[in-house]
Amino acid sequence: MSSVRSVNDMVVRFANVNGTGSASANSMFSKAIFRMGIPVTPKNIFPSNIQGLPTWYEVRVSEKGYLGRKEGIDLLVAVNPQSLDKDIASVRPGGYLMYDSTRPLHPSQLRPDIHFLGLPMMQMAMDHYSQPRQQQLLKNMVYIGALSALLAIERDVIQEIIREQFGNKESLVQMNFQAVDLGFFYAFEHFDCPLDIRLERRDLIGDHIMMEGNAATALGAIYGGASVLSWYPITPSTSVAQAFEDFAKDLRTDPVSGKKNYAIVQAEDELAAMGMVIGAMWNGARAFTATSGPGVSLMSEFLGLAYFAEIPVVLVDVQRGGPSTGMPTRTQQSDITLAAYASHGDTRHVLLFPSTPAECFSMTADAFDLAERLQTPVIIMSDLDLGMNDHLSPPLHWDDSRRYDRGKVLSAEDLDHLEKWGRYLDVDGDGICYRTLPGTHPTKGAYFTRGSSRDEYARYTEDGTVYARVLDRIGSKWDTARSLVPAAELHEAEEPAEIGLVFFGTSSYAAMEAVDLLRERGIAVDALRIRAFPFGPEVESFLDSHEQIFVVEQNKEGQLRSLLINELEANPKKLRKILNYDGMPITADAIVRGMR
Amino acid sequence: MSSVRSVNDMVVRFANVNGTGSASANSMFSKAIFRMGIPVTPKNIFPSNIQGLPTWYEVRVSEKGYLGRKEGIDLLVAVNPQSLDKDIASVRPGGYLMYDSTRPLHPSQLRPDIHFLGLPMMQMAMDHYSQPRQQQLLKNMVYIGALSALLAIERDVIQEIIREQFGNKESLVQMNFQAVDLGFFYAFEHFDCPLDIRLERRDLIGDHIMMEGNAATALGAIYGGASVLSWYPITPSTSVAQAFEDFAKDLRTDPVSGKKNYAIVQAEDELAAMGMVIGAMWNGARAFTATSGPGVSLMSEFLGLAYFAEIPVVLVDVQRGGPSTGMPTRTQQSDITLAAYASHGDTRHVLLFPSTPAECFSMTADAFDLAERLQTPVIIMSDLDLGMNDHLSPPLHWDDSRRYDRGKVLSAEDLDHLEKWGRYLDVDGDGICYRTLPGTHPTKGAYFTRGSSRDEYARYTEDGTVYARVLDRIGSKWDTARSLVPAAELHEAEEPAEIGLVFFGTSSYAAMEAVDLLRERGIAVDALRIRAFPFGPEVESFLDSHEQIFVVEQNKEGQLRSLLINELEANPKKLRKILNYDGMPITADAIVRGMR
Amino acid sequence: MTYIRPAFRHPGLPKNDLGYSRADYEGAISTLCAGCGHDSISGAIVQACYELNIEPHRVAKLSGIGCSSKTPTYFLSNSHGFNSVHGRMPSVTTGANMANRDLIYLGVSGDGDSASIGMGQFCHVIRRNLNMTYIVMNNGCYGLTKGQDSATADPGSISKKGEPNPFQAIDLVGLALELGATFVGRSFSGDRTQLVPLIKAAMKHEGFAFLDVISPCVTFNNNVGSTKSYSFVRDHVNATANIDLVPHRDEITADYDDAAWVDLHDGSAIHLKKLSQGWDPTNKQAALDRLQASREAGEILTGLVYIDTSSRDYHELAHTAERPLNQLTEAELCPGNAILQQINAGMR
Amino acid sequence: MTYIRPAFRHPGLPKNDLGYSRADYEGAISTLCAGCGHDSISGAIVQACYELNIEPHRVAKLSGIGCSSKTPTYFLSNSHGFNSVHGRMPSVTTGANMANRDLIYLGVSGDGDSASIGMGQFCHVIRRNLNMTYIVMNNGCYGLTKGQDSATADPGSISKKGEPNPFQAIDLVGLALELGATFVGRSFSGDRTQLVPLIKAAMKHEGFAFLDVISPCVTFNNNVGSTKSYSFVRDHVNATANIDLVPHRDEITADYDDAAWVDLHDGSAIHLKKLSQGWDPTNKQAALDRLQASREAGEILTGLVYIDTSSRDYHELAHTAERPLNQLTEAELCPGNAILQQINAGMR
Ligand SMILES: Cc1ncc(C[n+]2csc(CCOP(=O)(O)OP(=O)(O)O)c2C)c(N)n1
Ligand SMILES: Cc1ncc(C[n+]2csc(CCOP(=O)(O)OP(=O)(O)O)c2C)c(N)n1
Ligand code: SF4
Ligand code: SF4
Ligand SMILES: [Mg+2]
Ligand SMILES: [Mg+2]
Repeated sequence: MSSVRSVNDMVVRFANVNGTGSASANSMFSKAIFRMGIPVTPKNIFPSNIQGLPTWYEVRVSEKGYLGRKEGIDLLVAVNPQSLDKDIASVRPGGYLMYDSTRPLHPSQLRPDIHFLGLPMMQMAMDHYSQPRQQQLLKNMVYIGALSALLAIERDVIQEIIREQFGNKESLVQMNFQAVDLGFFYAFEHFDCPLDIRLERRDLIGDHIMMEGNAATALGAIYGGASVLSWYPITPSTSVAQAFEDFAKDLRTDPVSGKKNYAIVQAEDELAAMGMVIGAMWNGARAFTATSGPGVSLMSEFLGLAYFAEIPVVLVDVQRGGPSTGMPTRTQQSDITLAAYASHGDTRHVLLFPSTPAECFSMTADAFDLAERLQTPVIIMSDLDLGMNDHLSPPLHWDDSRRYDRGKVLSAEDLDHLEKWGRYLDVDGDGICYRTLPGTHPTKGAYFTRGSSRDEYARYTEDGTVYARVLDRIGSKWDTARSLVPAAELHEAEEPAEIGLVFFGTSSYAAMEAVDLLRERGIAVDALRIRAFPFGPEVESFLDSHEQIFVVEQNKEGQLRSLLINELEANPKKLRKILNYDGMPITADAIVRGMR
Repeated sequence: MSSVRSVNDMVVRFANVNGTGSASANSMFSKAIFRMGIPVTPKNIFPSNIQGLPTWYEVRVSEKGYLGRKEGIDLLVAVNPQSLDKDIASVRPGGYLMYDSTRPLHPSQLRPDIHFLGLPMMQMAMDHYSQPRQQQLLKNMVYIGALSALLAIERDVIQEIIREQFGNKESLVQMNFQAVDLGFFYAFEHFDCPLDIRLERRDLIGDHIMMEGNAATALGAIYGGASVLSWYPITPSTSVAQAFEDFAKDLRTDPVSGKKNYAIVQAEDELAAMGMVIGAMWNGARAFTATSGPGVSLMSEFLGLAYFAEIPVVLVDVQRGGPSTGMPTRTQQSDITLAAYASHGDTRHVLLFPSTPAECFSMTADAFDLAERLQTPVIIMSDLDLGMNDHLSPPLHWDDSRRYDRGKVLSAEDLDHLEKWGRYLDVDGDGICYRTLPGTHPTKGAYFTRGSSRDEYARYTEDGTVYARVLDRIGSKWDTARSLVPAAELHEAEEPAEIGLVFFGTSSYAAMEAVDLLRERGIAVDALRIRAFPFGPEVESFLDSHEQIFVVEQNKEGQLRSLLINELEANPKKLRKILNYDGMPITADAIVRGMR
Repeated sequence: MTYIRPAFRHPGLPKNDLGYSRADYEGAISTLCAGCGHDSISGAIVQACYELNIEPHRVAKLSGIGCSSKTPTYFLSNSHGFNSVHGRMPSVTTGANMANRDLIYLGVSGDGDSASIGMGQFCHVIRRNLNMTYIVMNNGCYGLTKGQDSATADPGSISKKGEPNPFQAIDLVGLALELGATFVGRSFSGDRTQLVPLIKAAMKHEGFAFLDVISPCVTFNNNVGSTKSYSFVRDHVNATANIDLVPHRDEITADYDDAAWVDLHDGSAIHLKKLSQGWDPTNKQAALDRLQASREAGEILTGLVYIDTSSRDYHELAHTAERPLNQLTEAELCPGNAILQQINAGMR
Repeated sequence: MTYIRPAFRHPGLPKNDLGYSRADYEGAISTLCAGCGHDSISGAIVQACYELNIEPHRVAKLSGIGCSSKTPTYFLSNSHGFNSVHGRMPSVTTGANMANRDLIYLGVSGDGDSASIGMGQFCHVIRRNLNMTYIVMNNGCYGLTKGQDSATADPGSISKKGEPNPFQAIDLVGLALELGATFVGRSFSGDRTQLVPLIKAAMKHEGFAFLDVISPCVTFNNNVGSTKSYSFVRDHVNATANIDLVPHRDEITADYDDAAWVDLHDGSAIHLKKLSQGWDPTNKQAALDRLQASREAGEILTGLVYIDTSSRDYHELAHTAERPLNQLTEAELCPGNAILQQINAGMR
C-alpha cells in the first residue's frame, strides 16, 4: 500500500468524546510541535453540548507555514467509539489510524488502504491507575506518548510542557510523565518509529506566539483603556469577557485599595449589555461588549440609537454559523450585512476585520480610538475559528509613546473659553462635533441626548430641512472614517496579474496559500486583504485595476462582495464569489477549485 | 399684484394647534371636494405630541388627478399664532392667507405680494357660543364656511357631510350648520367670492374611494383570513391594529355565541408580538403584526428564526423617519435594507410595496397566501404617508370564487397514506417542504421545530454537509418566490425611451406626475413601479433595456437601488439616485430636478 | 422526530387507560451530562403524562435555549416540539395557544432563559393567565454556556464558603405569586414522589401553572469553597484553565416527608422544606407569608404553594370562541365581496 | 439644552444654601397637555432638587420613551439628559453609573416604558441595587401613543363601570419589594406635600430608590362609563372617530392626612391610603403584609413603604474603586509594553 512520505507537513486529527479531559492533552501535542520550531495550527471541532458527544481536534503541521485548514487526514487518533466508523473513513489512502486496541476492531472496519496502529490505551491506563477519573485523564497522555514516538516529538519538550502545566504539583507531574512513557515505549516496541510522516526540529517560529483570538481581543480592550464591560454569555464570544475579567484582575486591581479599576456586569441580555455600553461611553468611560450573531440582531435598535445620537460604541462580534441559532459551535463570516447596516433607517457602521490574534489585539485597542474619534459604533468582526482556536501569531506589541485619542470632548476650561457651543455644530468640517460629559461644568455644556431628530444645538425639532441637514452631516463622517480605518493589505504577484483575489479575516490563511498554489501552476494572482469598512481608495483602485476579481468569503450570499458593490459602485459582473458556509474553515484547495 | 388663476388646481394648507378639534373640520373640507367629483389628497403634518403644538393639514386639488405632494401653497388658513410668521412666509407669491382677524396682524407681517383675508373666527365663535369647548370647535367650522364661499364649495355638500357625521344628534347638526353659515356669509360680504382659485363640480372620481392605507391593510388581513393579531403600539402603525379590532368586532363575532372568532393581544413589546405570530402560524392560524422601524429592529432575531425554521409570518412595516426614534410623525421609505436582510446569518425576506389603499388591502390578503405557500416571512412595506393619510383609491374588491392557498400542510389522512415523510424533504423540487400541524395525527407527523441546524428529517445535526445542503434548499425557495410575488408595473412612453424611471410605494404619485411633466417638455421616459422583492424578470429586462435609469426613493442611501444592484447584478454606474428624506412626501418637481 | 420510531414494543409492557405504554411518552436519548437533574425532570414528565392518560399528540412542548430547553427532545416524541430562541418561549407558546386552545401546552425553560433574557415575557404570560404548564429547570447557572451565575438562587448557596454571589437572587416562586399566577409550586428534580403529582396537577390546572424545579448542574459547580472532593479534577482545571472534564455522577434523589438536607455533587447541600400535609394552598396571603418565612429561615419551600381554583384562562377572559381559531373555515373567516362593497360605499 | 439660557434672574429670588434659585433647577417649557400629572411631578422634582441643595450639573437625568420620558427636558436644564429608547433607560443608566459613581442619577419612566417593554431591565436594575432614583409616572395607559391600556393598574378602575381590563394588573411597588428593592415608595402627582419629601428621600438613598407616582392622563380616558361630563366632546369623538380634541384641565391636587378619595378628570376617583405617621418602613414583612391588605381593601397605598437603611449599592457590592472609572488616567488604564512582552512569553 502506498504510504505518505513527509517531514513537518501533515494533518493529525484526534477523535474524542467531549468532557473527557482530552482537550488539555491534545493541546500539549500542538504546543510541543510549536516548541520544536515548526509552524502548527490546531482547530477544535466541538459539539453544542457539554458531555458525551463526539469532538475533534485537528492539527495542521506545515513547514511552509500554511496555517489554514487542509483537506485530507494523514493520521487519525481514534479515541471515540461513537464516531469510529466515520473516523476510519476520513483517513486518506495511505494514512494512519491509531485506535484503542483494548477492544479489537471488527474485521469489516479494517480498511486495506490505510495503516492501523493499535494502542491498548484504556488497558494501560487501568493497569497503572486506580481511580476511574485518573484512568480517563491519563489515557489521553498515553496516546500523546505514543505519538511522540511515532512522529518523533522530542520527549523533553513534552516533559517541559507537563512541568509548566502542573507546576508544583509534583505527584501530578510524575503521573503524567509515566503515562507519556507508557505510550512512548509501547509504540517504540510495536511499530517502526518514527513513521515516514514525521517531525524534525526547525527554527521557523521566530518570536511568534500561540494564542486564541478571544484572549487577544480581551487584552486589546485592556490596553485600549476599557474600564467597563457588559456582556451576556454566548458561544463563541464568552471567552472574550472571561479573559477580560482575568486580565483585569491581574492588571487593573488598585495596588493600594485592592479595589477594582474596572466594572464588569453580566447583563440580563444583549439589549441590556449594549445599553450599558452606550450609557458608559456617553459618560466618558471606555466600554465594550462581546457577542455573536443572535446578540447583534438583538442589539440592532440600540446600534441605531448610538449611530444617530452619535455615541461611541465598541462591539465585538465573534461570528458563528447562522441564521438563527444555526451552528453555534461552527465558524462563519455571515454577519457582515447585518453589522454594516444594523437597525432601521439609513445607518452605516464601521467594521474591522482581524485575521490574527495580533490583529485582534491591535484592532480592538484601535477600535476605542476610532469610536471616540468618530462618535459612532465600531464593530470588530472576529469569528469562532479565530476566537476560540489557538493561532500562530506575531507577538503582541504596544508602543508606550502612544496616547489614546479620546476624540472631541470639551473640558470645563474649554467651555469657559467658548463663546457659543452646539453639541451638533460641525465646526471643523469633518462632520464630527464636540461633545461634553455629564458633570463637567456648572452652567455650560449641558445638553439633551436623544434618538429623535434635533438641531445643531441638540434641541428637538420636526423641521424637515434641519433633519435632512443633520443626516447629511452624520453621513459626512463616513469620509473621515475612511481616512482613519486600517488600509487593506496588498500582496502583488511578481509579474503583472489580471486576476485579483479579495478576502478578509480567517479566510486569509487559505487565500494566501491558494495564491502560492496558483503561482506554482503558473497563474499570477494579486491578493488584497480587506481590513476595514469603509473601504479605502486602495480597495477601489484594486477593483479597477483587475479584469477578474474573486471574493473569498465564509458565508452563502457573498456579503462582503455586496458591500464592495454597494459602496464602491463596482460592476458586479467582474466580481465572482468563492464561498464556503458549511461551518468549517475554508481550505486553499476549495479556493483554487472555486476559481476554475 | 399678480394673482393665481386656476380651477380645480390648488394647494390649500391649514395651520392649526393639535388637540383643538381641527382635524375633523379639515377632513370635511377634503371630503366636500371629493364629493364634488374633483381629485383631492390631504396630508396631515402632525407633531409627535398630543396637545398644543403646531399641526398642518395640506390639501392638494388636481383636475388632472395628480395625487402627490406639490410645492407652493396657494391658500393658507392660519389658525395657529405660534406658527403664523412661518405660515405667512410659506404662501407663494400671489397666493392667499386667511387669518383670524380677531387679533389684527402686525404691519410687519403684511407681505405685499400675497392677498390677506381676515376672518374674525374666534370673535364670531365667542359671539354665538357660550361654552369654551364649543367655541373652540365651531371656530373651525366658521373657517370651513368661509372657504366654501371663497372657493365655491357647494354648500349642500358640506351640509350633507355634517349630517352624516353627527347623524341623529340634531342639536349638533344645527350648531355646525350655523357656524358654517356664519363663515360663509362673512366671506360673501367682505371678499369678492369666489376667488380666481376656485372649484367646479366635475365627474373625475368615478367609483374611487377615500381611505387611509392602514384601514385598508387591516381589512386585507380580515379578508386574508387572519384570526390572530399580536401588536405593540407605535406610530404610524397603531391604526392598523385598531382598525383590525374594529372590523373584527363587526365581521368576526360569532353570530350564535357572540364570542370572538379572533384573538388580539396587545403584547408587552415587539419581540413578544413577533413571537406570538410565529407561535400561531406554527399552529396553523393566520396571524400577523404591524409595527414601524424600531419594532422591526427588535424583531430581527425572531425574523431569522422564522426564516430558518421555515415558519410563515406576515409583518406590516409602516415606515417612519429613521434612524432610531428619528421623526416618528414623518414619512420615509428607509427600512428597505433592514427588512430585506433582517437578522444575522444569510437571510433574505419577501417584501411587498403597496402604493394605494387598494393595494394595502390586496397585498395584505395575498401576503398570507405567500407566507404559507413559501413558509417564510412576508413583509408589507407601507409608510406613514400611505398609512395615516386619506388617499383617493380604486375601490376594494374581493373575488368570492378565490380560495386561500394554505400551502403544503399534511392532514391526518395525508399522513396515513404517506410511506415516509421528512419535514424538510424537498419532494416537489420547489424548495418547499410539507409541514404538519400539532395535534394532527396520533403517531405520525410529529417533529421538532428549531432554529438550530437540522437534517431533512428535522433531526439536530452538526454535519456541515447536511447544514449547507439545507441552507441551499431554503435558498432555492427564492426562485419560487420570484414566480409568485406581484410583478412590477410598466408604463411605457409612446415613443421609445432611453431613460427609465424606477420607483415604488408612495413615491409613485410624484413619479408618475414627473413622467407627464417631462413628456410636456418633450422628454420620453419609461416608468417601472416595483411592487415586490424578489424582483421578477420584467425588472431585469427593464434595467437591461435602458441606458440611464433613475431610482426614486424616500431614503438617504438609495436602499432599493442597492437591492437592485445586489440581486440583479446590475451595473451601479447606470443607476442614478433620486432621493428625498426630509420626512415630507416627495414631489414631482423634486424628481424632475433630480434628473437634470 | 419526523422519522417513525421502531414500532416494536415488548407485549408485556403495562399500559394506561388509553392503551399507551410508558414508552409512548418517551423521547430521544438524552445528550445531557450523566446525572443532570434535567433528565430526572424529563423522566417525571413522561411518568406524569403516562399517568394522566394524555394522548401524546395532543401535547405541544415548547422551550427556549439551554440545556434545560433541550429536554423536550427527550420526552414525548409523538408530540410536536418547538425549540424557539433564548428567553422567548412564553410569547411563542402564547401565539400557539391563541391559535388552538384545545391542545395541552407544556413549556420548559431554564433559570437563565426565564429569569434573565426572558424575564419580561415570563411576567406577561403570567399576567395573561395563559393555559399552560411552565416548568423552569432551575440549576442556578447557565449550563450550556459553561456555568456562569444565573439570576436565581444557587441551590448550593446555603453552605457556601467565601464570597457569595453579590446580587439579589430572584425567587421565581415569589415573583409568580406577586404577579398573580393562579398555580405556583416548587420541587426538586430528585424528588420524583413529589414532582410527578405536581406536574400532573399543573397540567390539569385551567390557566397558568408554574413549577420551579431545582435541578442541580453536575458539571458546572460555581462554588469553589465546598469542592474538596474534586481536588484532582480541579487541579487539572486550574492548571489547564480548560473545564473539559466532566466526572460521571449519579442522579441525586431525595424522598422525604417534612424537611431534608440534600447533598449536592459539590459537597454543598440545600435545605428543602416541604409544606405540611395540612397546608391550604388556596390562601394567597398565607402563601406569601409562608414563603417569606422560609426564605428568612434559609429554607427552600417545596410543594404546591398556591392555587386559584376559580382561575379563568386567557381565552375565557378574552371571550374567544370555543372552537380553536385554526379550525375556522374560509367561509367563517372571509366576509365576502358584498360586505366589502358596503364598506367601499362608506368611504365615498 | 445646549444654548445658554437667558442669564437674567430677578435679583430678589430666594436662593438655597448653594446660592441657586429655584429657576436654576427648571427646564424648558413643557409641551405636555395642560393639566397632565407628569408636569406636576416635574415641578416636584425641581422643588426637591432645590431643597436638597444639589448642584444641578451633578445630576444626570435619563428616560425611555413616552410622554413621561419627555419630562427630563422640563426640569434641570443645567443637567445632562438622555432620552434613550423605549424601555431601556435602566441599562443605559446602569452603564452611566458604572462609568461614574459620583453623579446623582435620576431615571424617569412611564408605566408602559417600565412595566411592558422595559420589564426585564426594571427587574434587573433592582437586583443590582444600582444607586439611582427611579420614578415611574404611572397613568395606567400609553399616553404618547394615544391611550392604550398599560400593564399597571388603572387609577380609575375602582369606579369603573362595564367591562374591566381583563388582565392582571402589575403593581410595581409590590414587584419592587418582591425583587428586593432597598427603597420603595408611592405617591400621587397632585400631592406635592407628600411627593417632594419622598423624592428627596429617594435621591439621598444609597442604592436603588423606586417611586411609583400615580399621574393621571387628562387626555386619554379609556373609561367610557364615567365620563358624562364630556358628552359634548365625546359626541364629537364618537362621531368623527378622531380623538383630536383635548379639553383644557387644571392639574388635580390632593393634600390629605390619612385617606382620601381623589376625583379624576373622567369623573372616576381613586382611593389613596396614606401610611400612618407611626409606620415603620424598615420592616419588610410588615410592608408586604400592609401592601397586600390595602390591595384587598381596594386602596392604593402611598408613602414610603420600605427602606433598607443598611443598603449597599452596586459599586460596594462589586468592590469598584472609589474614584470614578471615567477619571482613570491613561497610565492607570494601560499596563504598557513591558508587561505585554511577559504575556507574549507565556504564549510560547
Ligand atoms: C440571544 C442569545 N443569547 C445567548 C445565547 C447563549 N445561550 C445559550 S443557552 C444560554 C443560557 C442557558 O441557561 P439556562 O436557561 O439556565 O439553561 P441551562 O443550560 O442552565 O439548563 C445562553 C446564554 C443564545 N443562545 N441566544
Ligand atoms: C420600540 C418602540 N416601540 C414602540 C414605541 C412607541 N411608543 C412611544 S411611547 C410608548 C408608550 C408610552 O407609554 P408610557 O411609558 O406609559 O408613557 P406615557 O406616555 O403614558 O407617559 C410607545 C409604545 C417606541 N417609541 N419604541
Ligand atoms: S452542563 Fe449542567 S445543566 Fe447542562 S447538561 Fe450538564 S449537568 Fe445538565
Ligand atoms: S397624553 Fe396624557 S400623559 Fe401624555 S401629555 Fe397628555 S395628559 Fe399627559
Ligand atoms: Mg440554568
Ligand atoms: Mg403611561
